[in-house]
Amino acid sequence: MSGEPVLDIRGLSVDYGLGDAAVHAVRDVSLTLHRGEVLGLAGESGSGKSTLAYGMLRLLPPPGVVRSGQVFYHPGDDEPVELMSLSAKRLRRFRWAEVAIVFQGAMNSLNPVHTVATQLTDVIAAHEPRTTPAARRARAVELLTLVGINADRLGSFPHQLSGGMRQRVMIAMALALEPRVVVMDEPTTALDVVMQRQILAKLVELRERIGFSVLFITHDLSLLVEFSDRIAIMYGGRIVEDAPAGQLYRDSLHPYSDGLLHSFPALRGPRRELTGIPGSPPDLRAMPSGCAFHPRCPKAFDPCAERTPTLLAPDGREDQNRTVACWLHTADRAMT
Amino acid sequence: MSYLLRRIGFYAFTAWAAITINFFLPRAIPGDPVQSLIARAQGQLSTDAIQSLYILFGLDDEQSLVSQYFEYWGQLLSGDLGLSFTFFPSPVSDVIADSLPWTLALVGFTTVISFLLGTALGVVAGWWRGTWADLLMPVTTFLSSIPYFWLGLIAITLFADQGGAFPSSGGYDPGVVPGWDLDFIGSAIHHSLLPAITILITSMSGWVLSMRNMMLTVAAEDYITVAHAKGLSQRRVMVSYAARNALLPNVSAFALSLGLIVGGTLLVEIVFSYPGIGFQLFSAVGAKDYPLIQGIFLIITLSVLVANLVADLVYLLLDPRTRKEG
Amino acid sequence: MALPTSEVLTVPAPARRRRRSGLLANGKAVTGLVILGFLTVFAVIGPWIAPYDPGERGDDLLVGPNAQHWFGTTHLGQDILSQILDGTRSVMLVGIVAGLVATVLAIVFGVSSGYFGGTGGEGLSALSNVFLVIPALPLILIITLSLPETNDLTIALVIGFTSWAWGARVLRAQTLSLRRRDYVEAARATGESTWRILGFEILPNLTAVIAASFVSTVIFAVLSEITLAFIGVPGVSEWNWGAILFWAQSQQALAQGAWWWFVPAGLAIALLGTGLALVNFGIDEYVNPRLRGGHQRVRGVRMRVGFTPVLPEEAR
Amino acid sequence: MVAPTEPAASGTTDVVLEAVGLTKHFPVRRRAAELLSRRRRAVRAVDDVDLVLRRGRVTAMVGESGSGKSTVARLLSQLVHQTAGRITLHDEVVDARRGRRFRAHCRRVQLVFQDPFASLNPIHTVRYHLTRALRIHHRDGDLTQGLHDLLTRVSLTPPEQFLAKYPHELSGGQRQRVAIARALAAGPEVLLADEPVSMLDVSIRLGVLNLLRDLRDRLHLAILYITHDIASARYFADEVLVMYAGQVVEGGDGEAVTQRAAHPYTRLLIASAPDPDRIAGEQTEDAAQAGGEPPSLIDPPAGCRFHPRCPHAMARCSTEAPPSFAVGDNGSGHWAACWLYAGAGS
Amino acid sequence: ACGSGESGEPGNAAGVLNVGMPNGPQTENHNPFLPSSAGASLGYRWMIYEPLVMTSQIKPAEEGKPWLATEWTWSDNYRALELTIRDGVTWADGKPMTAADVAYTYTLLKDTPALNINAIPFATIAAEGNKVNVTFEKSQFVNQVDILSTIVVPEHLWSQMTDPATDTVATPIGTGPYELKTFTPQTVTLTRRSEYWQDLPEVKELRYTSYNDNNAQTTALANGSSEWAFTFISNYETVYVNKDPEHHKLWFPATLAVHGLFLNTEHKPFDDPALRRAMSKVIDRGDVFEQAEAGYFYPEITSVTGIPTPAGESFIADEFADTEHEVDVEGAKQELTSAGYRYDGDTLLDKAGEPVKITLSNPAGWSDYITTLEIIKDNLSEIGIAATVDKANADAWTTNVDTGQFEGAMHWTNSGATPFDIYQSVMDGALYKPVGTAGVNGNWGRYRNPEATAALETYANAETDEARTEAMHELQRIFVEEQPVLITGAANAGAEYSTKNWVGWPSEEAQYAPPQPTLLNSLDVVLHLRPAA
Ligand SMILES: Nc1ncnc2c1ncn2[C@@H]1O[C@H](COP(=O)(O)OP(=O)(O)OP(=O)(O)O)[C@@H](O)[C@H]1O
Ligand SMILES: Nc1ncnc2c1ncn2[C@@H]1O[C@H](COP(=O)(O)OP(=O)(O)OP(=O)(O)O)[C@@H](O)[C@H]1O
Ligand SMILES: [Mg+2]
Ligand SMILES: [Mg+2]
Repeated sequence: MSGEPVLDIRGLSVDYGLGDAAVHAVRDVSLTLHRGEVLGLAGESGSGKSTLAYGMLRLLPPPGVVRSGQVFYHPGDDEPVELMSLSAKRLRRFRWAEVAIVFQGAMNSLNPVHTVATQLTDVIAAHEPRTTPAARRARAVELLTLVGINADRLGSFPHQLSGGMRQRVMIAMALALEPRVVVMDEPTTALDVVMQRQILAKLVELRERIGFSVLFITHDLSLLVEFSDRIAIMYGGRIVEDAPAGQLYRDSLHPYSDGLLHSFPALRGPRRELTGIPGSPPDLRAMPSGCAFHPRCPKAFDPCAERTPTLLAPDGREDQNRTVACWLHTADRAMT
Repeated sequence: MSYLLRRIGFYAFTAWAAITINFFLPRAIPGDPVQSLIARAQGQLSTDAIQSLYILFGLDDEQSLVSQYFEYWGQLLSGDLGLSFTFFPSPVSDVIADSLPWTLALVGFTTVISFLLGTALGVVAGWWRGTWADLLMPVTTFLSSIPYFWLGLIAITLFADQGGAFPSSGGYDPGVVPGWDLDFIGSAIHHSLLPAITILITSMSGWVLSMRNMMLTVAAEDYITVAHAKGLSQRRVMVSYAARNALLPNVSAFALSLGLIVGGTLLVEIVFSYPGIGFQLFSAVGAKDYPLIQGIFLIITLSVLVANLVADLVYLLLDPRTRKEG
Repeated sequence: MALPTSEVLTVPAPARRRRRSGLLANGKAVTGLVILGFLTVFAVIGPWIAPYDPGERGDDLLVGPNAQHWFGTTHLGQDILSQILDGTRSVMLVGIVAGLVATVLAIVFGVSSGYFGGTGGEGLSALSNVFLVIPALPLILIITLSLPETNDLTIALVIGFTSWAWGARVLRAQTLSLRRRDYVEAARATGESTWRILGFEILPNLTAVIAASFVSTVIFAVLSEITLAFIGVPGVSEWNWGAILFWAQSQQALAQGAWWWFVPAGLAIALLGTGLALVNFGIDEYVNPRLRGGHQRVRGVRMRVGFTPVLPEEAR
Repeated sequence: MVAPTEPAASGTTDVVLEAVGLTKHFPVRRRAAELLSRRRRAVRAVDDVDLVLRRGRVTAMVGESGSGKSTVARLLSQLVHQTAGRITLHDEVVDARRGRRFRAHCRRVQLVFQDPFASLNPIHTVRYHLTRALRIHHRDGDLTQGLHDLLTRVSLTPPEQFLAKYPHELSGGQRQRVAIARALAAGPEVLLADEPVSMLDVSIRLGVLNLLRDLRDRLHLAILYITHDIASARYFADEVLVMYAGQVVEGGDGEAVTQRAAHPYTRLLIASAPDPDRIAGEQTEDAAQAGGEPPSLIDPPAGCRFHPRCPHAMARCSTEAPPSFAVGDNGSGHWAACWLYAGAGS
Repeated sequence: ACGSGESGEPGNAAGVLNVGMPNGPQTENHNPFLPSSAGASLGYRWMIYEPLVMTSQIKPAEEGKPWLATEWTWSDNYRALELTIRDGVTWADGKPMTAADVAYTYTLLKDTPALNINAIPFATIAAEGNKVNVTFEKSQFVNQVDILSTIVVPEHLWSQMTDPATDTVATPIGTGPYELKTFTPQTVTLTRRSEYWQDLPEVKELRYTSYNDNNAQTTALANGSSEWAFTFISNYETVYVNKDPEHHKLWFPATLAVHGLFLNTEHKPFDDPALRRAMSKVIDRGDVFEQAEAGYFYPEITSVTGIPTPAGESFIADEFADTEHEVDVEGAKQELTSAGYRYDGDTLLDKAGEPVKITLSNPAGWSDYITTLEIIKDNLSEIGIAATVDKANADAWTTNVDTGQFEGAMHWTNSGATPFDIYQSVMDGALYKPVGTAGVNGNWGRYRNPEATAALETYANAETDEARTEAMHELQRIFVEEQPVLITGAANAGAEYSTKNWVGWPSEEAQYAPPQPTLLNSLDVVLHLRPAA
């Protein structure tokens, strides 16, 4: 699956606020999204998933600031673009044309006072100013049909659509300029399972047709395991494990990933033993020293409380195309 | 639709209640029109005139308040507002017709301008927070705290009295006859500038502040971030996404503020000797000219209600969510 | 007039501890409170520290500020500084009493019409709309004139009884949204009585809105009171700032060049108004954190919606 | 045809709360055009629902959003009043709109809300919330002891440490525990848990569910567990009811309903649920065919409400509403309201 | 089209005179009889309609100038009047004015109580040739001015009106030298007629502008856009005169009406003449004149009789001719102590041993009265009387004064051709109504003294001049002795005017008429005006 990278995040750190009052919501995260890949990002609420996604596109509202790091976008044939040093003007041209984003709540992502048509054509007009209004409209119809919405819904306002339709409108909008990357921040949490599956099925189908990469954010690990190629697990602002979906599901290395996987009941098969994770998520303002998970970790040992593990290929599995940040698995190299 | 029906029902109730209050309140003021006419003349009218004035105003036969009230409704429904005492025997409608256009032109116009300008400034101040636009805040706060009669009087002293560029009173030059000609319109505009600017300065701040607040609130909405993510131009995001939504709460506030402003014109008109309806109301209260007080209150109430109805309709246009579900 | 915060989105209700420090940590609110504190001190001790009896006629008629009369004198030789000091109390008192009355009424009308809904609620809301529609100042004027006897207290009551409608509207909107909150439902499911829910679950969550509405009404009341005195409505106590302006105006002080008769009272009003407005901003920002300043400019970092700043090397 | 109220095979449990023909229609504001017409439109949020809660048993209720699950819970707790139908508590008909009767009812039937962030008043401490609940139900004889017991029961230990806290100082799981403690303060026999964990993080959900299970076992509470997560229903409940568009379409033993789903809607639901064990791309028949939107509750489809979306719809489905038919081996109490099983049971 | 007050464009080039009044916006109403009409409020009715005789309030003792009547004779008992009507006078529509019009006018007043503002008891009215004979129910000595100065209206137009009392007379037709050109709520413009029974005035156009208040009027006067107005200007020297000392003039002659502090004589201890005399002794009329009335507005009255001079000079009894009012604190204290009052420190105690206190009330908005009260309060404190100033609500105050529920209040008196009206307003027992009863037309202080009442009665109805003079002197003695009202100043009939464009104004030197622009004499003034050189 892993083709060449399209989006390459290097050591990204994102804060809320400045100076001493700053909350370090994302800490030195490196992550690569490859061509055509669905990369799942999981982790519980507040672990910094959304912050990472918006931060790399510089879309965080105040008081969010990018403290350090770089994000490279590889347009394929051209020179890579570094997003953090782009001027506002170029950034605006870059956005949506190359990387589109589908937000968590579709109701809130659609402007309540404009029709679906306006919001769809808006984005085309902004990036392809030379198109005629008629052409834009035709494209909008095409897009809606693509996500399975009747073209007569073009004149509707967001509140006249059901939640699922709104979310599909957002997806249609994301595909309007045929971007190479689509970021999806919990696109289906507000929907019920039937609708969720419909939308994801649509997405899978479209990805096969159009061929974009997806960064898929959710805390529903079972969903990710089913849909994504690779999964990165976040905890306390860091990526703690990054592995192909199947491997992660069958054989998670980080105790946190493991805990997550044992937190939800299975629908089929034998009733699994559910252990859950004791304790509660860390407070970003007062992060535990060392590995942020160590106070909750059943397998914590000496170095965990003192030193922060780095994301490395696990000992003895360097060939497996996976990384983990845990002293249990990377002790050998990091300690020496 | 049902939204509109309910609004209309509400307006009818409000109009009835307001008119009833307008009828009874002025009559609770002690004294009567004749006494106050005599008192205002301070000796220029002989006290012998009292009896003839009672007869003149038709106040010589007593009638119960309740029957007066029903009679008043009868009159109202047939479109008759009665005769003014101060300007006896001119009909109240004439007095109002003479003064209302001035108020509408000056205060109505400046209110709208103030709303538009204040809103525009508020948009700028909210959008460009953290820049020079922040300087607007302390200035507007201070300006909005100044009573505007005071500012008006200072303005008159500075710009009108000492051979200044503006006339200090009246709606137009004494020699000019109202009509649709350049002379009159030019003169009317010249006379309205100083009061208009004063009203603008003091009333605009409220809009600046509330619009700025709404802009800041709206700027944190997801759809604004989406708009940015869509790579729309700065202007388009600011106007069509942020300001467009931030405007909504201000629209209904604006309609209601028309009521406050009409009350406030009283002072502008007193201070600038402007021939509008506020001044007439003020003198009518002093003269206990019940028919005129009622007439003016009626006009104000009705115009506020109409303004609100219009604002409701505008709101309906601006905010699709209030429209009938499709 | 400052518009009430009709669009307060959420009422945060953090713990008391943060609550106190929250408002006090707000620069605007503190500035406003300092101004108000300062004026309150004058309201209390003003008449005692006034250098002269404010009504006493002197020999220096209409003289400008000088060593004996810091703010100059009137046409009767009265000391203007003393009048201003003496008037502070009445201005503040009327403002606060009217604000209290209006706020209590706004709570009663707004909260109950919001909570109970139905015909009764609609009726109460229609009633407050009637008061919104009738122009306030003329209404106050007429009521004041129809009272057999007027003094500061009656004027405060009149202002209070006529100016609660804005607050009621805002509170109604807030209550409508609070009423649907889960914790209200939960309290009901626990078996709490309606009055207890209103008083202990809903009202405390409206504190910030109530405070903001109180401050707005005080501003409105002060301006109304001063305006009334300025147009010569009696009963507003003797040296109310509006009354000072009334005298200045009736003696054509500005035309005579006696600016000192006119300017101090106006500035005092503006100062009081600014103080109240600042407190109101503080409350607004407290209620709606999005309005908060929070925009420290650290070495050229400008926070901007839509373009997250990247910290320069040296700012990290 | 099997009466759904027939006691389960285990037979050891007694019925605490029972609802028969429970119906709730919310009136819709009339449009201007309808002012003259007689017809009053209504959201038929709950339509003819039968339900039994037994001592020491967890009954789960699953179904998509808007299918009327919360409304059922609110009806049972008497926060809203049924349009039709009957609720009995220990065979006594419940009619408690307000006042003392309402209090008496909520002493025995308590509701826990979905969102622990919203169901605790942010301005009150844990102590206040619990004290009030104890006071109202006159269980405040030994207040301190009572508070301690409650907190201990929901595993918030040591209790002193939590009493003085404000909701925002607690994590989501801790808040939900407080909410449950408040419900327990009344000493109820029935706990209606309306999606008690859907707002919680994955890693702490389990704790709350285990707590509920523990309460069932130790206090023998009858629990109604409402959720849209059918997997957790399987994990946690003894009995599962599936709701669709205001009606219960299938019910029975938890394992039976989830593993051998009968009603096409239940099958759709199960097929749609994310399942890591499924190989990506593999689509079950039901999920692939599922299309369309949930029906309008104002104008629900005639006949079986699911028929417009049902891959197995027959002519009969669009005209006649199906009664419940027993499915599977008799005695498991498994039934479905679907014409597909018309021949099977009776 | 801008105001002619601007420099460089002399007003008289266009022949325009700008008149101003601070009366607020007007509505179109030219009915000359209604006090509520714009014509009455701004005064232009006198330019359109004319009186029978041009009487003067500041020279009430003089016989008026013949105007539409060339001669008039009263019977000795003043119950019958014969008027000779001028020939050759035409109405503005060209019809001749005749004795029949005069008779019609009187009849109109007689038949329409609403218009009979002065309540003249007409008995019979008859026109014959150029004579009109009128008789009255009772002696009209004190009303003679009102009767003679009656406006004459054309019968051929007025008899067509359905109700003259409620007619706004859209096109006013009179005998005066001007007719209406345009009306706006702010400005009324009159133009000169082409013919007139006298020489036509030089002013071709008159513009009456109504300003909303004194301040606006003052500004207009100061910058020259008003050339003639009647308004109160505090510190007129700075604000008005000094803006153009050469041309900005004012003259405020007294008329026979006064302003003073009415004491409620039914309120103890103010029923005691000794106390009132003492109080009167300390009132500093000079201060009131200078500080409350800006040194010009209500002329100071020096005579102890309270009669304004020079207007009432000829009525003052010889015994008081040279006695002027003087502030005399010691005298006042003596007066008090000898009458049985005592002092407790600085506080005056009345005969019963109670401290003497008084509440002085007037409407809050009447700044000159309030200022006067402040001065009086100060003055009274010198003899140990504690006064408080109550700034009342105008309406409540009016009611309180009417019903006698006050202790002391500044008030005015009626004015007339003789001091009769002053004394009647002050001490006519015939007007007495008990405290609590409303509808008094004078004697607000509830003063009762049969001698005064009798003297007033005699004065109004006497058949001989001697009897009248005797009664008048008696009234003055009573007033000086009893001081029912503490006089502060006279009423005026003055005006501010500018000599920049027009000269020939009445003044201290040329006292041919009172200058006030709303009085009938304003026509006389306009006829005297000549363009400035
Ligand atoms: N404006 C802010 N100021 C301070 N801290 C913030 C702010 N916004 C978010 N955070 C903190 O940043 C952390 C990361 O938040 P983020 O929204 O990225 O989490 P997430 O993983 O997307 O969670 P969820 O699953 O709930 O969406 C959280 O702990 C949050 O408390
Ligand atoms: N008070 C009300 N007035 C009108 N309609 C209501 C009311 N409460 C609920 N409804 C409607 O009743 C239907 C059922 O709502 P309910 O909340 O019971 O669904 P639910 O199954 O709990 O959904 P969710 O899973 O989203 O919580 C919905 O269509 C809802 O819109
Ligand atoms: Mg998120
Ligand atoms: Mg629900």
